[in-house]
Amino acid sequence: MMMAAEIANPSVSIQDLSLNFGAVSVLQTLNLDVADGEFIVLLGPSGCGKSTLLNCIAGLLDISDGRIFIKGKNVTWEEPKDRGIGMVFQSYALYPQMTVERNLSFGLRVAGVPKDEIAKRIARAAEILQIEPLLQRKPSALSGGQRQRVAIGRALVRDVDVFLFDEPLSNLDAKLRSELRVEIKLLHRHLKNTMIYVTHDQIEAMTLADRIAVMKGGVIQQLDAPQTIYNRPVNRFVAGFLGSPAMNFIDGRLEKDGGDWHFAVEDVRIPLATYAFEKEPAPGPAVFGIRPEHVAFNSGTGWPFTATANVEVVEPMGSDTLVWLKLGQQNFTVRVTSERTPKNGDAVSIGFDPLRASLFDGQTGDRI
Amino acid sequence: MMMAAEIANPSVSIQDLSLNFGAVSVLQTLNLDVADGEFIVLLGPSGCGKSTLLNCIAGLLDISDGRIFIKGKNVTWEEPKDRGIGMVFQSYALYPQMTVERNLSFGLRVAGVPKDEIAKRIARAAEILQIEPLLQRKPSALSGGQRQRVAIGRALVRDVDVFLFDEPLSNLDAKLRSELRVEIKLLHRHLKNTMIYVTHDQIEAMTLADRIAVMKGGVIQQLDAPQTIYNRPVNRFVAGFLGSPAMNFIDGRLEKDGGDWHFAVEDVRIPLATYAFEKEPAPGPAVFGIRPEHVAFNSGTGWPFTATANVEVVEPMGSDTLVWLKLGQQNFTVRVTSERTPKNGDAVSIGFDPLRASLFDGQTGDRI
Amino acid sequence: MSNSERPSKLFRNLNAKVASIPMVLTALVVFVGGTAWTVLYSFTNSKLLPRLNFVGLDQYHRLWSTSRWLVSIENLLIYGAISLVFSLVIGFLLAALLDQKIRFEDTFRTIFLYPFALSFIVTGLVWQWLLNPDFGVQRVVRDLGWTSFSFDPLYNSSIVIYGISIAALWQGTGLIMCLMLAGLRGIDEDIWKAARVDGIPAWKTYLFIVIPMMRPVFITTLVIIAAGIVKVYDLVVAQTSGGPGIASEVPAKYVYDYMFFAQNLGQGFAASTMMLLSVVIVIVPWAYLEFGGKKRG
Amino acid sequence: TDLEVTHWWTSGGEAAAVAELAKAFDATGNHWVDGAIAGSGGTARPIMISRITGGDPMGATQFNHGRQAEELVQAGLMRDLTDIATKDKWTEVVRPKSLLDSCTIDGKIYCVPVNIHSWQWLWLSNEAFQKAGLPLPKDWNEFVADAPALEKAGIIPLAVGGQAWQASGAFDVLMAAVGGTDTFLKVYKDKDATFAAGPEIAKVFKAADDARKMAKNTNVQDWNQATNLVITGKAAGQIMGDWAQGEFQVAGKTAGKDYTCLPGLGLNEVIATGGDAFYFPLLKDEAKAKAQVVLAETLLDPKTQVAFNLKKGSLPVRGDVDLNTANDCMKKGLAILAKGAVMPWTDQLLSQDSQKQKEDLFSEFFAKPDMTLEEAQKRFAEIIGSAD
Amino acid sequence: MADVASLSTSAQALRRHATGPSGPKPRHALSRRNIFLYGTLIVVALYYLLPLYVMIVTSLKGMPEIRLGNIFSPPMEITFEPWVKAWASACTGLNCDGLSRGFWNSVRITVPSVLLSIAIASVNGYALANWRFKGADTFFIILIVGAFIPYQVMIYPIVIILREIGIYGTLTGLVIVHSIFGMPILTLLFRNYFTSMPEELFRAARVDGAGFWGIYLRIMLPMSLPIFVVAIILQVTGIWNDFLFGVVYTRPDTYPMTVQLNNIVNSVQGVKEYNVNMAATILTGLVPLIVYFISGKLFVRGIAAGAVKG
Ligand SMILES: Nc1ncnc2c1ncn2[C@@H]1O[C@H](COP(=O)(O)OP(=O)(O)OP(=O)(O)O)[C@@H](O)[C@H]1O
Ligand SMILES: Nc1ncnc2c1ncn2[C@@H]1O[C@H](COP(=O)(O)OP(=O)(O)OP(=O)(O)O)[C@@H](O)[C@H]1O
Ligand SMILES: [Mg+2]
Ligand SMILES: [Mg+2]
Repeated sequence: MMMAAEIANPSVSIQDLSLNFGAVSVLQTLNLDVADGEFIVLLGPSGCGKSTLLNCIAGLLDISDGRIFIKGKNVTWEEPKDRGIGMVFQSYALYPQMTVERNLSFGLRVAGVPKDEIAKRIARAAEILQIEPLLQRKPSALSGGQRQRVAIGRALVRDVDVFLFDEPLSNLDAKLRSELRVEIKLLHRHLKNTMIYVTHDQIEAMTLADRIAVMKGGVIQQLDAPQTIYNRPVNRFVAGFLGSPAMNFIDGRLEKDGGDWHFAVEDVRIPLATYAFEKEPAPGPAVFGIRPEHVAFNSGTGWPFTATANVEVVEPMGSDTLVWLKLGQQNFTVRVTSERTPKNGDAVSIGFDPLRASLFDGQTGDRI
Repeated sequence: MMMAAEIANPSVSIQDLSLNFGAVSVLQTLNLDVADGEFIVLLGPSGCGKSTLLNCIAGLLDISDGRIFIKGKNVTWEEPKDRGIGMVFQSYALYPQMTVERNLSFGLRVAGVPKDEIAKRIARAAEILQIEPLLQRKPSALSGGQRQRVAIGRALVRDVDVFLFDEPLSNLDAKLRSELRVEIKLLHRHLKNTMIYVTHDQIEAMTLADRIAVMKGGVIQQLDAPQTIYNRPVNRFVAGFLGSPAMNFIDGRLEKDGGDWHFAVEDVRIPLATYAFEKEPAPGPAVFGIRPEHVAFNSGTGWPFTATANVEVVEPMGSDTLVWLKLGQQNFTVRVTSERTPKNGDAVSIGFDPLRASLFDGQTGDRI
Repeated sequence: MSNSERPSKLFRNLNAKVASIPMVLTALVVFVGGTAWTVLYSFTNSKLLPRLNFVGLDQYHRLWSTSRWLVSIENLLIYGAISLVFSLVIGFLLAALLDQKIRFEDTFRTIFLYPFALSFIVTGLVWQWLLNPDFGVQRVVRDLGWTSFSFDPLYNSSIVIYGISIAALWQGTGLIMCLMLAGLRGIDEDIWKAARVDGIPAWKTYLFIVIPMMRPVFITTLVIIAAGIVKVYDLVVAQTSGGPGIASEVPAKYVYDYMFFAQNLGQGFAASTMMLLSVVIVIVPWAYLEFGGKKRG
Repeated sequence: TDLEVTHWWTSGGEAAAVAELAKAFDATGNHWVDGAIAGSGGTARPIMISRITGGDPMGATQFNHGRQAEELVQAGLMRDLTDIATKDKWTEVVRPKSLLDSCTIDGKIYCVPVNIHSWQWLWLSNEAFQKAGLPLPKDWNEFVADAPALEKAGIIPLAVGGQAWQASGAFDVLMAAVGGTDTFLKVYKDKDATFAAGPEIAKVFKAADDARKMAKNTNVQDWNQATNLVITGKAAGQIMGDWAQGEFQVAGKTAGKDYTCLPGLGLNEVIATGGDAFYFPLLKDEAKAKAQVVLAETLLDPKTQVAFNLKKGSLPVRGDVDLNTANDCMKKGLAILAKGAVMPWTDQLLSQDSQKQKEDLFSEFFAKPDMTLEEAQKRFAEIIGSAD
Repeated sequence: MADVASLSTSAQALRRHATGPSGPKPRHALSRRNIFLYGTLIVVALYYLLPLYVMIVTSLKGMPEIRLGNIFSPPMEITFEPWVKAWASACTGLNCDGLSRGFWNSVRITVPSVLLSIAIASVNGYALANWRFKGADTFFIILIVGAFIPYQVMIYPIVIILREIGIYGTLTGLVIVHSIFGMPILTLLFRNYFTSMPEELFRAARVDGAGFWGIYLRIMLPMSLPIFVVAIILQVTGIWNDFLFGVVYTRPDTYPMTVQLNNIVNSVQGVKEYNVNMAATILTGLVPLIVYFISGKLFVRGIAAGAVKG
């Protein structure tokens, strides 16, 4: 596992955080430093503890051990409202019987902020989020995207340092989701706040994050920039979790053949001359992974590796096409542009460059 | 609107179907012929009447007018069980208190099929769907994908001619969805049943369908092969509905300039010499649409049209990258492979071939 | 092509219709029929036995000039207001307390709910006894030294209806608490979290956010309470028999007494009709809003 | 044959009395199935009537004789007993004759009177007066005069239970005692509303006002609990019918020594001939119909009459029975009866409807000290005016 | 962004030497909030328990002790005499067999009434929720309005109806009366519950060829435990506790326990025997109390499932 690099003046710093629900340990001595103005995405499968971690940061859950700093202040025992955070929930959690304006102002009024100050802040948030015409409506009269903006607005008016998002887009349909994704990205660029964003949608993670923390079972597996995670996943889990369709994995053995390393499966041998090893390799069981878009058809020569495979299913997806192949006993997916697609049952020749591939230890799953 | 071509021996034939809920008319004199063994996908936004249509075919809703034939038999007033259909629901609708086996056999037992015949059919279905080890479990002890398979199995054991699917994948996560999509595709190839499949997910529609029926407001807008619909949408709605990110639309005017038609917006003029007109064009307001993947960067010459635009947001999505531009006042999306991506704020030059574009009437939205 | 005819509408869902016969019969024969019969005979001067001897609105004139009826109506209003307000408030407060993730929640809930299992007769007896000034609470307190202490709500005309409500609340708030608790549990956790992040104190969250969100629960509860209020009878009989004097009379008892004690069915029916009328005026519009519309997509 | 008999005699003395009837009936080889309904006639009557009109009649049922069952008879639901009456010469044995008149409708006899109950008694606790250091009062007026002293001694002067009929009954007794028999009849028999609004009756209301003041500390509901207050000396007196006697007896008290009774409140020694009667619903079952005849005869049997009335504290309906075992108070009643000083009671004169209105009025009057006499009298006159 | 480690030492230092709050926020068992919370709950619970306590305590005292003592004081000498008397020998009129007879009558009335009323109401609710036919809503609304009609109003018409059918005074008649008056609220509960079940389940069963009864018996019933528990509790308490119908529509030999209780309590023979009355009261309430204690948890769940839907 690769842990976060040290950050000078972290906006949010989580130190040795543990959390148990009764006997169940959900988070184990977790460390995470978030730089000022950074957009961190927590990504992971359902139940891996993303929301739990976010709730700990917000102070909505009592932690079992560890410390949490926000802007250098130890907020471990602070009330949520005193932590300088704003939070946007998956269900938005708008107060249904209040107008948008009151939704935005409720927290401020309770905190006793003067009227004109409230008005000013709402005006500003409404302008940023372009919800001025909606201020007098009730949430039930808003579309999903508009509700989402109001939910963000509620965090916005509070003038906080850190924004926490818990799967804010997962209730929306695909189209709206992609639009709002861009909006959030623009908002972040505009506000320059620190943002911690939970999702299990890898597209969101890839497009939004400065850094992604991929989590599994309450542990951060990898914390890095999106392209790094995509291209050089630290272990098999991360490799498999990112990318749709998923990376192709081939179980086999790592062998040394003369001076050159090979990956051997059945009677196929993939030369690893171009592969950049993470650490000194050793012979033994290993997993070879290559992304569908890094495989090409009818490649003739020029590829370090080529093979012949049978087409099982062709899935045209509009802009490009997925081809599901059988390579020996192994399922294999290839992604190509829509122009050159084989047909079901065709035998095709494929090729790729192991430079683009990832190799994992057969036992631990760690990158080799 | 483009209606279905006549089909010789339709497996399912819907004639002048209308359905009202009280005063609300949900389906209006709808016609649809489905060929034997065909995989038809009903695609459309939420509330357009897809499920309603499916329920009419299944006999779960009383229609207001029209006729429904299945395998040449008028089943308009038949009970669902007598129509020779099987149905798979979005929530799977497995009977929670019965084991998988009893779930599968329920319909047969109700129909009084002999015991050994039931056992035989279940064995076959379980084999096809690879759920043999699950037969004695209750649905609550199954994963989403397994439940889905059991739900399909329930239709399978009934040996029906037509399978109806109502968004069978929409409750699953992205990964499982793409896997099960392939399974359904293979199943169809294996069984060769007629399948009618409702979804609002365009990827599913594109990858699964022999033909897609795009619906809006209870009316079939276009019924055609996926690629035809993708490349030559009959109207602006269909064009905008398919494709993610959505097609770029530019509002402007169609003008004749000498012998050549141009599309004019502000001071930009797009020459339409390469465009294949659907019908005789006439000058007037029009909408120009081009898909993000049909636009290229830094294209230099060679394109019939080029322009300069400002990069707003760059969204890396792993395999490729979305770039959101401002082209004059218009938002514009471009999809490129991940290798060559501009940065935020860059001014870039873009280019495309109007051959790939779609032109729509400014008023009616129909393809020109 | 074959052409099967559209089958008769009558026979679609035949089983459902057959199965609904008890409901339809009950609705038509008992509730509609019985009501119509009652209304019809309220215009007669039937005494012990119903007779179609029409006397126009005489029974109603007499009804509205009878002080006992007026007292009954007034009592019903007071009792209704008290039950409604207090059972809602107490029920909600208890539910809110129980919703604080406390220990022994089951035990507390059981304690608050058990009176609901007891009949009004039992409830009435027990409270009549507890409130009896000669050996109930008053006596106990006096024995402790406060000899001037006075607490005899069931024997004091001006407050007797409040005294009766004590028992009613004791018996009924448990159920209301249960309904409220179910409603509270139905509130999205995220709303609570959002409110905490906004720094809104718990009581304000309840007051301004949660309660308005529980509208449907409150409506259900309201209907249940209201149905109980109109029918209140046993409790009064068991505690005071309408006394002292006629200070705790209620309409249902008026109906019963005049139909059977006084053997003046016409008068009893007239009072019944007035009760039905008020019920119908309140309930029918509500029922139509609630159940008449299309509830399912 | 089993015969179900419904009644509302459930207090101690009453139950003992019913047991006598049951014993006598069982002795004839039949079986008395007891259908006691606790509460008062008000609770029990609706049930009885529902069952008769609902087509599930009992074998026999108690009513107060008078007008309570009038309509049931008119509807043809009750059995005509004229044959038995003529055979057994009821007209000769039943005394006073007015009792049988109450059972007669259109010349036919429909019920068997079993006792005479008179309301007009004032029961006094000797112990209470001793405690207050007062001599026993001779009549109502003296009693009223003693009230302040009794109160001072911590004794409730007059016990009036919370049940509505007690208040209303007490008023009627005052009317008969303070106003006199003629006044009573003028109001209740002639239903003279003008008279009821007049000064004669105002006097009665004045007396009722005294009673109301004397009773204000009674915190009991049931009549026998009120009686119990007198028995235990917590209250000095009670206006109650002769059935109260049964309670004194059950408590082992002796008339004259432990308690004293003043018929007619000591003012007007007349006995009202109210009382209980048994009615026989028309039955289809032959055997039961025969048993009904046996029961009817048993009820009027002299031995049964004696045994029953001794326990019940009421007077027998036959003049030819020997009652020398009767106690003091009962003998007083018998003497008055022998003198022929009888009058009808409200059960016989007023419909239940008017009775109920009267009960409502007086229960309110007794419970509400601030209700003025004028108002009460006005409403009383209205009830009399509309009575039937 | 990820500005790697120039000043990492300071962060490290922060980590090592941080002396601020760490770990779970300390919570005192006796915090002000807890004192208030549990204090209130306990006080209220005492209020709710008080009558039960008084009932039990009184039922275990002898009459002399009751007359002298304080109703709240525990019995000095525990006697079960009142219980025995209440159960076996308290008198109403001539019948001196206490509540025992009423108990069996109550059982005989309650069991069929509960079964029948729940059977009818659940089928009704199911038909209303899943097989909506024309006019069903109207009947349902009539039914709901019926829930508000005071029973007293309906006594007379029902006497007539029962008389016409010829079942007045029989157990059947009473069972039907209970079913009728239980119908509105139960139907509402079941309708709400079935409406909240996914309609797709119902549709799947129809495609599988199950009919009205097949779906009800094989699909819906097995899934409805919580609401059945609610219905059973409501009906058992309601019917067991019923007094009015029991007294009007039966005859003395089939009087239910409540009527017997009323008779015992109101048959004052001399002084009121409070201890016997209390014992009788507890005995009468015992059955619904037991039913309720056993299934209390399911009750709340069922309420949530059936009643609280808008
Ligand atoms: N209150 C609780 N009590 C016990 N276990 C809990 C509680 N809340 C969450 N958990 C467990 O903690 C784990 C992490 O939950 P969490 O909600 O953080 O997951 P997540 O990553 O947000 O998943 P999702 O993507 O589904 O939202 C899960 O296994 C869950 O079962
Ligand atoms: N029972 C009903 N009564 C009234 N209107 C209904 C009913 N069922 C559906 N509708 C309406 O009919 C229209 C079509 O509904 P339908 O369920 O077929 O949509 P859909 O295309 O399946 O949408 P989705 O993708 O959300 O499932 C909607 O506008 C809906 O509101
Ligand atoms: Mg989560
Ligand atoms: Mg749908």
